[in-house]
Order: sequence, then C-alpha cells, then structure tokens
Amino acid sequence: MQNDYLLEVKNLTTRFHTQRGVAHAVNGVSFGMYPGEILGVVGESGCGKSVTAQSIMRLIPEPPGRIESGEILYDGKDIVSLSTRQMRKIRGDRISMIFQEPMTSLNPVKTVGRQIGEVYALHRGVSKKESMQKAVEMLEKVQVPEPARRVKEYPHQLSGGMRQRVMIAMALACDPEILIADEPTTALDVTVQAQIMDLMLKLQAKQKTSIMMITHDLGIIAEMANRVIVMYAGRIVESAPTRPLFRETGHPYTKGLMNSVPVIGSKDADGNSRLTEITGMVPSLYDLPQGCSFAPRCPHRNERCQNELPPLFQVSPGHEVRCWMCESASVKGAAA
Amino acid sequence: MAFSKAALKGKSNLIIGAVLTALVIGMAVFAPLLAPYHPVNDADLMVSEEPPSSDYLCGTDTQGRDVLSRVIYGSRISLSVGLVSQLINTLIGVFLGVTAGYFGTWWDDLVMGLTNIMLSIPSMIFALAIMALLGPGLVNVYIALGFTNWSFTCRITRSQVLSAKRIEYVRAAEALGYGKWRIMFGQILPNVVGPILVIATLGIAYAILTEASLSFLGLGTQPPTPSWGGMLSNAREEFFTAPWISIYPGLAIFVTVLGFNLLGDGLRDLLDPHKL
Amino acid sequence: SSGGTFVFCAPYGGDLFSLDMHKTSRTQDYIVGLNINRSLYKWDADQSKPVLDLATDVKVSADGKTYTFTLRKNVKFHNGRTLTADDVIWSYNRIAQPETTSSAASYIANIDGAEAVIAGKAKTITGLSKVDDYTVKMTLKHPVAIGYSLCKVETAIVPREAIEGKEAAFSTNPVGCGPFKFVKWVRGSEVILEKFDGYFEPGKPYIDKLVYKIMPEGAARDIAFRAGELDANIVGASQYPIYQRDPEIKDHMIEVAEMYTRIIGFNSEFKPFADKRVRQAINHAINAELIIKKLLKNKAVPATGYLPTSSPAYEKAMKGYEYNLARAKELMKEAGYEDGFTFECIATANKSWGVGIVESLIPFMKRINITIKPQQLEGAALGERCRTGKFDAFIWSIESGPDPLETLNRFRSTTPRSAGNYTAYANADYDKALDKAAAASSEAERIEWVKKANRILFEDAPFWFFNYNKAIIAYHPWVHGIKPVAIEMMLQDFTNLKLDDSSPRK
Amino acid sequence: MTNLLSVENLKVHFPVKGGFCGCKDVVHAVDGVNLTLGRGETLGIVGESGCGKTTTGLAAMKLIEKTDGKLLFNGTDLDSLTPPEMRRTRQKMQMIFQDPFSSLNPRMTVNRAIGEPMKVHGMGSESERSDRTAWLLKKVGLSPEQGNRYPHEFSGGQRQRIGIARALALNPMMIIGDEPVSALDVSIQAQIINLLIDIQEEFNLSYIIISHDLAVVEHICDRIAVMYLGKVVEEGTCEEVYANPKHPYTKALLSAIPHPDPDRPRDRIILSGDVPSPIHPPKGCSFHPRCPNRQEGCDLVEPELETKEAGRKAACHYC
Amino acid sequence: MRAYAFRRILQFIPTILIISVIMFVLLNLLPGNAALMAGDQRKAPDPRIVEQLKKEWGIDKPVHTRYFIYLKGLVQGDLGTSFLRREPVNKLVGERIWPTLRLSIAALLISVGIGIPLGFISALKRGTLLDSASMIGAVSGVSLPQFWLGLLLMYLFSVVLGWLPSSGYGHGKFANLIMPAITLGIGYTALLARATRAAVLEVLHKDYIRTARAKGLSELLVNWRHVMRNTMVLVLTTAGLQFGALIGQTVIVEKLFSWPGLGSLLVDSIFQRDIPVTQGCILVMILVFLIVNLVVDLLYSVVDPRIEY
Ligand SMILES: Nc1ncnc2c1ncn2[C@@H]1O[C@H](COP(=O)(O)OP(=O)(O)OP(=O)(O)O)[C@@H](O)[C@H]1O
Ligand SMILES: Nc1ncnc2c1ncn2[C@@H]1O[C@H](COP(=O)(O)OP(=O)(O)OP(=O)(O)O)[C@@H](O)[C@H]1O
Ligand SMILES: [Mg+2]
Ligand SMILES: [Mg+2]
Ligand code: NI
Repeated sequence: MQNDYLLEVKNLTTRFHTQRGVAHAVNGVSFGMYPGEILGVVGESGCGKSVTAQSIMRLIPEPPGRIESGEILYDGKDIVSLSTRQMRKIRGDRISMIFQEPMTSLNPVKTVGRQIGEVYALHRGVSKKESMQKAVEMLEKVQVPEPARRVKEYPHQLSGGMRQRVMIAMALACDPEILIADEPTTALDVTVQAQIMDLMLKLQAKQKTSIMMITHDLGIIAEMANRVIVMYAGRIVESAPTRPLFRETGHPYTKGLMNSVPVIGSKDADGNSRLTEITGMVPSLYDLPQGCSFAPRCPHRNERCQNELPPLFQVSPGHEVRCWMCESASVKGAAA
Repeated sequence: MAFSKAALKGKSNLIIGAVLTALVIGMAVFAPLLAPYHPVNDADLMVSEEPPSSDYLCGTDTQGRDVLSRVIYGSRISLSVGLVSQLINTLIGVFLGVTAGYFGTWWDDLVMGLTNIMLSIPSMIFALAIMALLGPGLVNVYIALGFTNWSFTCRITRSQVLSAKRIEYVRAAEALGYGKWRIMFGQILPNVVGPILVIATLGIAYAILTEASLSFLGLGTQPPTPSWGGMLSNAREEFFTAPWISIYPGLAIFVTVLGFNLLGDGLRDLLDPHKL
Repeated sequence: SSGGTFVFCAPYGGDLFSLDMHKTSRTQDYIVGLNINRSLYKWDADQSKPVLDLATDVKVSADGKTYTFTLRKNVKFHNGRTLTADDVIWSYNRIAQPETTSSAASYIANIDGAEAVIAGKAKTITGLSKVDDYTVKMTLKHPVAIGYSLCKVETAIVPREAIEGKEAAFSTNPVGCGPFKFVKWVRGSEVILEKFDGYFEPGKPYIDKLVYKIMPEGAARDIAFRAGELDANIVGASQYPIYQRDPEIKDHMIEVAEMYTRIIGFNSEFKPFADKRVRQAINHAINAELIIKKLLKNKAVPATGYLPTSSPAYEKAMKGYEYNLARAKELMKEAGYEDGFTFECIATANKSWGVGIVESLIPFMKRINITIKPQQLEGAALGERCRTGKFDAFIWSIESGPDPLETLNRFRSTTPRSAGNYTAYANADYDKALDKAAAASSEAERIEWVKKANRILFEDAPFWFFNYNKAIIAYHPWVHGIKPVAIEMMLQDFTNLKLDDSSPRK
Repeated sequence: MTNLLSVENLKVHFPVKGGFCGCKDVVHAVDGVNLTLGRGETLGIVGESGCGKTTTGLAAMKLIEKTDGKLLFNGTDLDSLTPPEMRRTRQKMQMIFQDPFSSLNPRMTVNRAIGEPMKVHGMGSESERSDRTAWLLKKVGLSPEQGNRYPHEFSGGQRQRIGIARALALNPMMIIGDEPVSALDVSIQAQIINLLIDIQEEFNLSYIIISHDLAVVEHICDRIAVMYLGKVVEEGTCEEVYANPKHPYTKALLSAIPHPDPDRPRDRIILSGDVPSPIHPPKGCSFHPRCPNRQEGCDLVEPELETKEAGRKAACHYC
Repeated sequence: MRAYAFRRILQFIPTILIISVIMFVLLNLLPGNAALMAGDQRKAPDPRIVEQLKKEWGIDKPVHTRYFIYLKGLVQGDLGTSFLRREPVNKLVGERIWPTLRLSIAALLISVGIGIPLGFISALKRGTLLDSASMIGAVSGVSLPQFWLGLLLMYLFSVVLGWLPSSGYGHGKFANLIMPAITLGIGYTALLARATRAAVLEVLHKDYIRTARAKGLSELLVNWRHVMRNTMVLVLTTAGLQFGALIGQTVIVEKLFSWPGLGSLLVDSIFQRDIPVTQGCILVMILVFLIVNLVVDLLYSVVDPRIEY
C-alpha cells in the first residue's frame, strides 16, 4: 500500500518521570492519518490517548514528561526534532487541537473574540480589527447565534456547548490540515453532544480537514470515524477501518469493550440484564506486565501472552490486531 | 497526585523549615541542659558587655548575663508566645469558621461580620491597645496576640468548610445519619486541617515578630524573663557598641520565624498537589 | 556673612504638645519654647543660678517681700510691638487663671493674691502693679528667692494681642520676645525657628536658623548625629563610652550633673518598708557605683542624698550609704527580716531609671534574702499607681531643683500622694525643718534648714538613693556655645551659639 | 401493598444571592415532581445536566430542605419526624454517589468508613461490626484485608464498591444512586451495574437510579422518569418509553445517543439551543423553545403530566 | 458596580460604629489618664490641675455618656479635640495622614515592583537555583524584625555610606522616604513574591494555558497575555488583605524613623492616654483599610470579568 499519510507517527514513546516512578504513558505507538479522514482513537481512561495527541502537538508538560523516542512525520519533517519556534508555526495553524473541558480551556479573563482572533492574528499577521472580524466570521461558521455580540463576551457568559463551539472556531480559524479533538463532547450533554458532532461532521465535509477524534465512547466512533485505533495501556491493540472493527473485531479487549457497554434495546427478551464484564482492572502504567498488557484480564490468555508482547498482526488490509491469537490470520494478511 | 522532580525540590523548604523549628523546639525543651549559665540569676555586673569569648560564647549583656543562655532560655518564651497565642487563635478561628461554614444562615452572617470587623483593625494596633490595657507581661502577650489574630484562620476555615461541604463524603455522612457535630469535627475538620496548619505555622512566625515589635514599644514580656524580642529591643541602643547583645536574639528570631515560614510554605506545597 | 543653621533634637517622647508655654508642662515643649520666649529671669548655666533677663534691675525691699523690676526698654515681640509692664502683669494673670491650667501657677502662687485667682476666687492678682510702662512692682506672701520661679520658660512674658481670642492658634503659632521667632512646626517631625532681628541683645543671636528634630528614638538620634544630620545630640548611656573613645567627639562633649535624682521609692504602707532599718539595709546592700559604671556607663553621679550636687543646698561632706553587705545584713536582722521578703518594684522601660536597673538589683537583693520582682509598666500606668499608692516600690527619676526648698516640700507629710509624695513619707522633724527654712530671714539660714531636712530624709531613707543624672550633650566641632544647664541639659538657650565655617549648614 | 417511597409535588427552589436590597432570584431546581417507588422496584430518573435529578434525589432523602411537597417513606411522613428520629430513619434509606473519589472521606480507612455508620446507629458490638464489615467487603468483591487501607489506594471501581458496601451496611430498604456509574470507565461500569443488579436480588432492595445515560438506565430499571427543567416530562415502564417515546424531548434524547453500530441509520433529532436557565424558566411548556414540533399555545399553557396510556404519563399538549 | 460601591460604603457605617464602641471601651479602660501625662512625671503632679483637666476633658463623666458625646461628634464628622494638644483631632489626623499614606504607598510600590516580578520569575524558573534563592530570600524578608532591619539600614546607608538621611520627614524629600519605605515594604514584598509565585504556578496548570500554547503562542506571549492577568486576580486577594497589616506596621516604622505619620501619632497618643487622638487615628486607619479593600474588590471586577457587582 502506498504511503500517502498526511501525518505519520512512528514508534512514539512518551514517558513521565515522576516521584512514583516512570509512567509508561505511550509505548511505541505507530499510525498514520490520511488527508481528509476522521481517525477515531478509543480506549479507557488513562490509556494514553491524550498523551499521544499532546505529543503530536509537542505540548507534553516537560518536566515530568518526555518524548523518549519515535518520529512524527508531518509535511516531510519530523515534528519531534523541530525547534520550538518552527513547532509554534505549526501549532494552531497547520495542526490544531480542541480539548475535553470547554469550561476550563478558555481563558476566563479574555473575550472569546480576542481568543479566537489571537490565533488568526498570530499566524496570519493581521491587525487586531481584522482578527476580530475573523472571529465573528468563525463564530458564524460554528453556528453561534448573534456572533457579533458574542465575540465581546467572556467565556463564563456562555453555555458549555457554546464554549465548545468557540474552541472549535478557534481551532479552525487558520484552516488547519489536521484537527486533533481530545474528547470534545465528553463534558457535554447528549443533546448538545449531538449538536457538536453534527457541526464537526459538517465542517469536516466542507473543509476536508483531517480529524483525530479521541473518545472513549464507541458510539461516537461508530458514527463519526472512518478508521479507528483502539488503545490499551499505552499501546495500540487494534486498528482498523470502522466497519471491520465492529464487525470483525479482532482483539479480546475490543470485544470485551463492545460487550460491556450497555446498549439500548440489547436487554434479553427474558429481562436478564447482566452485562458481560471485563474482569479486573487496567494495569498500572508504572508497572506494566511483561507480556501482553491485557493478558491479566483476558479470557483467552495463555502462558505466551503473559511472557511475550505480541506484535501487531495484520489480519486484513488496514486491520491490525495485537494478539497472539491473530498470529495465524496475519500470515494471510502479510502475504496479501 | 502528580509528583515530579520539581516537587521533590520544593520539599527542601519543608525540610529546612522542619529542621529549624525542631532545633528551636529542642532548644526550648532542653534549655536547662544546653544553657551554660542561668539566664537571670547568673548576672554579674563585673562582666557586663563582654564580647564573645570562650567563657561566654555569645558575650554578655549589659547586666553581665550570658547572652547565649538568655537566647536559649528566650526560646521558651518566644516559642510559647508563638504557640500559645496561635493555639488560641486557631481554636477560636476554627470553631467559628467550622460552625459558620457548616451552619450558614444568621450564624454565618454574624461570624463573618465579626471577622470582617476584626480584619479591618490592623492586628498590630489591636494588640497594642490590649497590651496597653493589660500592661506588659507574658500572659498578657498571649492574650493580646491570641485574641486579635483569629480572623484569618476563621475565614480560611470557613471557606475550606464551605468547599468541603460540597464534597460528597459530607453528604454521604449526612445520608448515613451522622449528627451535625460529628460531621463538622469528625468528618470535615480532619480534611481541612492542612490549610489551617499552614496558617497556624505562619501565624506562629507572625506572633513571634509581633512580640518583638511590642517589646520595641515597651509592651513585651516582663523582665528579667528573657524573651528574644525584649533582648533585642533592650539592646538596640548598644547596637553599635555591643552588637552581640542584639545580634544573637535577632538571629534567633530570624531563624525561628524563617523556620516556621518555611515549614508553613512547605506544608502548603505538600498539601496542594497542584503546586509543583 | 550668614550665621548658618543649627539642627538640634527634641528627644523626649514624641511630638510636641503645644508651644504655648503657659499651657504646656512638658520639657519637650520647653526645649523649643525657651528660644522663642523670654521671662523676667533666665537660668545662668555658668553660675548655675537665675539672673535677670527682661529686667535690667530689681529692687528688693528689706523684708524681702516687695520686688520692683525695671524692664528693658528695647524688648520687642516678634509681632513688632514693644514689651511693657502691662505684658508682664497680663502674662502672670493668665498663668494664674484656672482655665489656663498652667503648671506655672505654683511658681507665681507666692505673689500676693495669686492663690485667690488660682482657686478661681478672684480675677486679678492684687500683688502685681504697674508703676510705669517699664516698672513692675510685685509683693510676695513669703520672702523667697523669686528668681528660681520666674526664670522658667513657663513664666514667659507673652503679648496679649496674639493670644486673646485665638488661644488655640497661639499654641501652634507662638509669638514671644526671644531670640528666635517661630517659622514652622511639621507635626511629629520638626520645628523650625529663625533668627529674630529685633531681639534686644544687639547682634544676637548669631545663627540664622534653628531646627529641632523630634527624635525620641535614641539609636536613631545617635545615627543622625554621627551622620552629621544633627549638630548636637543628647548622649545616652550606651553611646557615652563610645563618644568618649571617639577622638572626633570626645573633646566636644559637655557634661553636667542635672537636677534630677533617681530613686526607688519604698511605699511606707508596705509592711517591711515601714521599718527604717529595712530601707537603710537596702541602701547599704546595693553597689550603686557599680551599677552606674556598668549600666549607665558612668553617665550619672552616685547619689549622696536627695539633693543633687548642683543644688545650692548640696553638702559636699555628705557621703551616700556605703556599700556594706555586713551592715545591711545586720540591719535586716535587727528589723527581724533576716529571712528576707519579696517585693515588687514597678518601673517603666526607661534605660537609666527603669526596669533594667531593677533587674540589676536582683543579685544584690538576693544577698540579703530579699526577692525583688521587677514589673514593667508604661508611664501613664505607673504614674497612676504611684499617685494612688498601689505599689510596693517604684523607680523613677524625680526633679530635684533648682529651688531646694520647693524640691523638698514634695515630701512633707502634708503633701498628699497625689501631689507627689508617693511613698507617703511623713516625719515631723522633717516638716519642722522645712517650716523653719520657709520662715528663714536670710538665704544662708534658709539653706541651712534645707540641708537639715535633706539630712533627715537621707537618714530616714524612704528611697534607695541611686544617682543624679549626668547629662551630656555631644556636638560637632563647628558648634560653639553649648552650656551645661543643670536644671535640664536640653534647655539650651541658643542666643550665644555660634557655628564656624566648617559647619555643613553654613 | 403501599409504595415504599412516594414524592408528592416536590419543589426545591434555591435562592441565589441578590444582595443588599433583599430582592432574590430563585433557581427552580425541582418544580413540582411526583414520583412513586414500589417495593423491590427500580426507578430510573434521566435528563440533561442541571435538570434537577440530583436535587430530586437529595430532597427525597431529606438531605436538603425542600421548598414544598410531601415525602412518604414506608408509610411515614418524613416531615413529621424529629431530627433524631429522622437520623434513625436514614438507616433504611441509603445513597450511592456519583463520584467514587469524593464520596469517601480520604482520612478514613475502609473499615472505618463502613463500620462507623453502624456504630453511629448502635448496631451490634464492636466485633459483630467488624465481622459484618468483612462480610460486606466480600459481598462487593473486595477482600477483607483491604479494609485497613485508605480510599486513595483503590481504583475508581473499587471505591464505588466500597460506597456500595457502606450503603448496604445499615440494611437499607431503599438505595438512591446518583449517577453511580457515570464516573467509571466503560469496562468497570459493567462490573458495577452487574453488582447493583446482584445485590438488589439478594437484599430485596428498591432503587432509584439517577443517570444521564439512557442505556444504563434501561439496563437496570423497571420504570423511568424523564426530567426536563425541574419537571418530569414523561414517565412509564422502560420497555414502553424506549420503544415508543411520547414526549418530543424524550424522542430527541433517545435519538441523540450515539449507537456503537456503524451500520445503524442515523436519524438524529438535533435540538437547537441549550437547556434554558432554571432561574427564569420559559413560560408555558418549558421545552417549547427547543421543541421541533412546537405548536400554538405551547408558549402559553403549561402541560400537566397526564396519563396518556395505561402506565404512561407525559407532559405535552400534542402527544 | 457603582451601586455595589455605594452599598459597600454604606456598610462601612456599622463597621466603624462597632469598632468605635470596642475601641472606646478599651481605651477608656486603660490605666492612667491624660491629665497625668500632661506634664513630665518627673515633676510632682499638681492635683488641682489634674482635676481641672479631667473636668475640662470630660473624663470624669461615665463612659457611656462620654461615648454618646463622642458619637454625636462622630456623626457630624468631628473626631473631638485632643486632650493634650488642645487641637481638633480632625486637624491633627489630617496633617498626619498624608505622610502615612505616602509611606504605605511607597512601600506598596516597592513591593509590587520587586515582589511581583520576583514571584513571576521564580515561578517560571521553578525548581532552579534562582527560584530557591529568591524564595528563601523572600521568606527571610518576612522573618526579619522590622526595627532591627530598620536600624541595620540606617547604619549602612547613613553612617557607613552617608547616602541617605537617617530619619525624619525631610519636608517630603524623596531621599527621606527610601529607607522607611524599604523597611515597611520588605515583608510585604516577600509576601507578594510568594503569593505571585503560587498564583503563577496555579495559573500555569490551567487548561487555558495549554490552549494558548496549542495556538502556537510563544512562551513570552503565553505569559504576557494569558498568565499575567489571571495571576493578578489571585495576587490581588493576598495584596488587599495584607495591605491592612501594612498600615498597622507603620506604627513601628514611623516610630523608628521619626516619621510624622498616623502610626507614630497613634503610639504616642496611646501612651499619653490622649483618647480622642488615639480613637481618631484608629478610625482613620480603619477607614483607609476599608477603602483600600473596597478598591481592591472593585479592581477584581476590572481584572476578572467573571465578577460582577
Ligand atoms: N503530567 C503528567 N504527569 C504524570 N503522569 C501523567 C501526566 N499526564 C499524563 N500522565 C499519565 O499518562 C497516562 C496517560 O494519560 P492520558 O491523559 O493520555 O490518558 P487518556 O487516555 O487521555 O485518558 P482520559 O480518557 O482519562 O482522558 C495516565 O495514566 C497518566 O498517569
Ligand atoms: N445549592 C444550590 N444552590 C443553588 N442552585 C443549585 C444548588 N444545587 C443545585 N442548584 C441548581 O439547581 C439546578 C438543578 O441541579 P441538579 O444538581 O439537581 O441537576 P442534575 O440534574 O443533577 O444535573 P447533573 O446531571 O449535572 O448532575 C441546577 O441549575 C443547579 O445549578
Ligand atoms: Mg484524556
Ligand atoms: Mg447531578
Ligand atoms: Ni495528580
């Protein structure tokens, strides 16, 4: 397959050196993003989704964090080795990011107009006035009613959904090629979440921005993503286009995840409402098991799982699974 | 808890503070063992204002008393001023703060009104008025400093309790049928002692300094009991002729106050996980 | 050529109260007022006695009761008007009015009819009359040396028109007839005076400007003096030895034994102190000289009785209580206090006669089994307790001059505690001696009787006689004309002060 | 058989500081809610953030002052009880909280957290209590040895188990769970839901489960009440409400849930605007500003919650 | 906001009233009285004058009567007449207030000028030697007994170096202001430095700082545009609360430097039992404190749009 990735992450390893020890937040993660696609990233809390995203943005708090190794190729360059100055040029302009908490991610003492305009003025070198006009324009784009009035307001005067729209407006102000959305709707209500998802899909369709959609909600993935990466304990355990992931789920963890989520209308006819649970807990990132990190919770584990870390096996084009059970299937994939 | 190397470094405050305060407390406790002379009775005018020597490591004061011994014994007074007055402040402040924060309503309004009034009188001036009323003396210093400086503790405690009250375990305790006082002092208080402790340590430092200031105005502890503030302010005229008389108590105050300040700051950093 | 500016200090307890000399009774205010005002007499520091000032001549009648003053004719007030006999009479009358609450009232109480005015029973003093514009006649009740009273700045002669109707303004904007006129008083900071061109002594004063810095903090004063910001400074005990050693300063210090006696007063109602032997024992038990040497750095003269060395009634032959432990113990034994007792001594924070001195007595008292407990109070509280007798003992510095008779009158049995007889001292012989002195016809006889009373007081020892203050002013080499003023060193008259050209302010 | 709990016309209004002059605004957090909970039944309350779910739960437990309304628990009017009686009654009604991190006192060991409530209520002797604590810990899937640890040494799911054990300790008849699984990871969420279902059967408990996650509610509950701006807008058995929602809000809510199935047709009803402020709720039907099939009169007359079909209630003029 | 300010000013009234009662009672309980302090105590007091003065000043009347007389004056803005100085307290206090304000403001400026940048830098360079040094330095600042520090400064700058006048007001000369302002301000500087550092560290952890970085802003711009203002919100709290303490501290500094301000007047008048002046000084200081706090609160709404009055 020809590599026409817009952004390629190769073997990214990010760690936090803290008092308690070393947190292996991201361990050798590799993936690529095609232009104009929505790449979903799912996984439980603490599995390294945000750290991966922040590594791409080079926003890991240093210290304690550090990108230990790996490459992030964008536009033919390795982001990891860029100077901070060059990196700043990319941030907000070519690659933007929106965060989970719209409540706290906006500066409370500045008008939203200034905050949106700031990024535009910075990268386009325009005057304050022009940047304010841009802010109004952007707010209109993200469907904020009365944008001319809203630009003069402060974040606390806006509702949660509104603030998240402001964040999106800010991220899209410079027409970035890549938008990283770190759980953009987790803090919102379902009806507002629906609004925001709708908005993002529309904008994406129009602007052809590549979106990296981080979430822990399989529902959102199913509805939005073209391709999905499933992470567990700092590693990619499965990556596949959306439909194969749900239909031909490869990794036991992905399966468990899908079964343990209550889904409306999935109750048994006889009213038995017990869910299939994944037993045990996520391993500590400070002390990862030697072999497959999921092995301790895996119903199919064997000795090999506990001692040897499985590589990613390609089970079908574009579908990779990190599980020894897929070893046999992978031969097929590798041959193809 | 986000810990980091920087947090480790930040702890040097705490460690230095703890060591300094421990030293001073040790000095106070073991004063009779450490002091080479009696601070009052071993006065000998024949050897007044002797510079430091092997006999008198820190020299002697105008009355011919060993400065070192007086500094060592003085730690008892200065520490007790700090501790006792801050204990009183903390008790008053915590009681009022906890009840005001927990009960709210008119009691809260009353306490806050009182606190605001107390806050608007500079505590130095309040202490001055009380000392003038009661006259100089150790117990009076306790009272003057102990009843004038609780408003800060009260405010902080109250705001802590107000936010602690919103944390669910308090609700949980109510749901479990706990009584009000048990919730206030058994459940909430242990969780807000951190900031109170910080304020108390800083308050101790403040009280020691204020006692020195009161001594400067002639309203400190009673002679001949040695107190650092008193020694310092009594010797201020000999500042140039016999500097050792004021330098050592000055240093002692400095070190102690520094110790408590560092301890307070260190505790604050320790208790607040978000300050690296 | 200009006379330059002289910067002095006002060191006693904070800002001035008032520059109306009739209304204030603080030394701090007198220090300044002295150079603005003049009285009939002035204190001659060199002779240590009062001499005529506003008057050129005085005739005293044979019975010593009528004084006729001839006033100088060239005295001008700062407002330009010439001083006349009316001003003298008006000023004394003002002092006597009860509303004035003047502390000088007692100084003129001896004038015929003054008592009645002071008591509010009359409006004018009958004993004062104007002979002509420049002659005043004064009749007294008792024949005393009135100069001692009328040399005080409290009895200054002031112009009526500057005061009547504007009493309040006068106290901050005084008009006198002294060598300097008032310019400005920056509250809490300084008072500025300026040479009065119309001053009656021709060519004087020499300096152009006189500045008093209000500086109660001794250490700060010391620094200011060394930094050359003050031309002269009253020296504290701790600075004394340093200044003595400092080659630049040591020759520029002037000393005098002031008329203040530092004592510990024993309350006669406190049982052990009722016994004379106990009081004497205490006097014997303390090595006052050592304390003076160590604590006061020799900046005091050991007391040999109540009246100070500069008093006219001082007896050179008198020796203080000898430091004699054996004698002290013996006396204690005789008094039945062999095992001692405990008493509390109230004191202020003053360095020279405060709680520090009491502390130094602890070891001495221990030796005769007495435990002395210092208790520090502030001035106001101590004054209150002294006046009401709520103490075992107190330590204080008490005025002891210049008029020895008036000084000793304070301890008459008839003087109540509230009027200054704090220890409630009572001895009929003592009273009798003072009566005799008051009735004496000649100065010499008067002094003899006063000496007798002083001896009785010494023998009775209602006090521990500590010391007479040695007041010292240090000045920079460019200053000439600081005088040893025994009544109070700081009451410096700067009429004759000169600055030479090395002064930074010339 | 009577209902275990019935809430009649519950109103909770919070004053918001208006200041000096005394003119105060009020938050109509709960504005006339009627609910019943049968014995052994599970009632779900769903709705968007700020609609008053938590407030309803707390007021039903008498943990906050209500403005108006009547609470009958097990046949007694809770308002008629003295404070000590009320405290005793609390044994029978317990709560599980949303946040497993903040609902446990960080300064109390697990044993104490579970044992102390029993002590407060004078249950059993010291040793009986510690036995029961151990037994409870086992029941919720923890080992008794872990009892000496402090809450911060546990993961979120384990803490929620401790919270459940604490609630069970007093032998309650009813447990109100305020978003008991919302804070948990998906894989842990399932464990806790299963645990809740298991203990309900074993201890014959009645539940009120408050959640914003309709899927979770559907899984555990028998009946469901949908709240909007302090009011119940629809009520009925789970099966029926999910299969055939009546109120337009319920419809929108159900359609808004992302479904983990890429092939499912997307027919979301996108509501416009946000939830209005409960300080000044809209006139008439409080949902009308966002309602996709708003009609005349919706902005004037407030619809009552009325029975539309057997066992189905909804507050809408046009359904 | 104007309405809020007005309301707050109205609230001053009960505060001042209560404080005036407390202070009046306290001061009137003090042993000794002004009549005794009228003269030097070295002289024998003249009982006649003492009684006369007591009557003149009305201190022979019962306390409550006196309080109501005082209150009547207070309502009309009249603080009474000084016992010993025989001048209206309004005038005395009025003359002294400016030097004190000047001193406090100078101290404040020094503290703000040094403390805030210091705190900022040490927060940004946290964990470095610079950070530790500046914080230890700052803590040392609060730990020094003020009069001791003042004496050291005096000795250094006046005697040894001869650069600055050692004390006094010097007709408002700037040189005279420097040392007292430093002495007064050093503790406050330390406090501000620490408060700023803590505030910056807190702000640096906020999500919106990460947002700002994600926009591609340089560190300098992040700090300047986003950290600064938010820090000020937090620092203002400390600054406002502690400014009151600063006013109280002038008592010591003014005494030491012969500074003709309210503080030294207050100390003198307490010792002299000049009750009207003492009372006047305290009330004025408290009024200043209340006004400062009001200003701080109003400033909040300027720096922090979330706060609306
Ligand atoms: N500043 C930090 N210091 C120490 N450890 C950190 C820090 N930031 C993240 N980590 C660690 O990195 C791991 C991965 O965190 P990350 O934020 O990427 O998780 P996530 O998948 O985004 O989870 P969530 O769904 O909760 O957002 C976490 O376990 C955490 O312990
Ligand atoms: N103590 C209080 N004071 C003032 N208003 C309050 C208080 N508690 C709750 N409210 C308000 O009452 C309304 C209902 O709050 P409640 O917590 O019951 O909502 P909820 O449905 O539980 O929301 P969530 O899903 O966010 O938990 C909200 O608008 C809230 O702001
Ligand atoms: Mg995350
Ligand atoms: Mg809730
Ligand atoms: Ni943390």
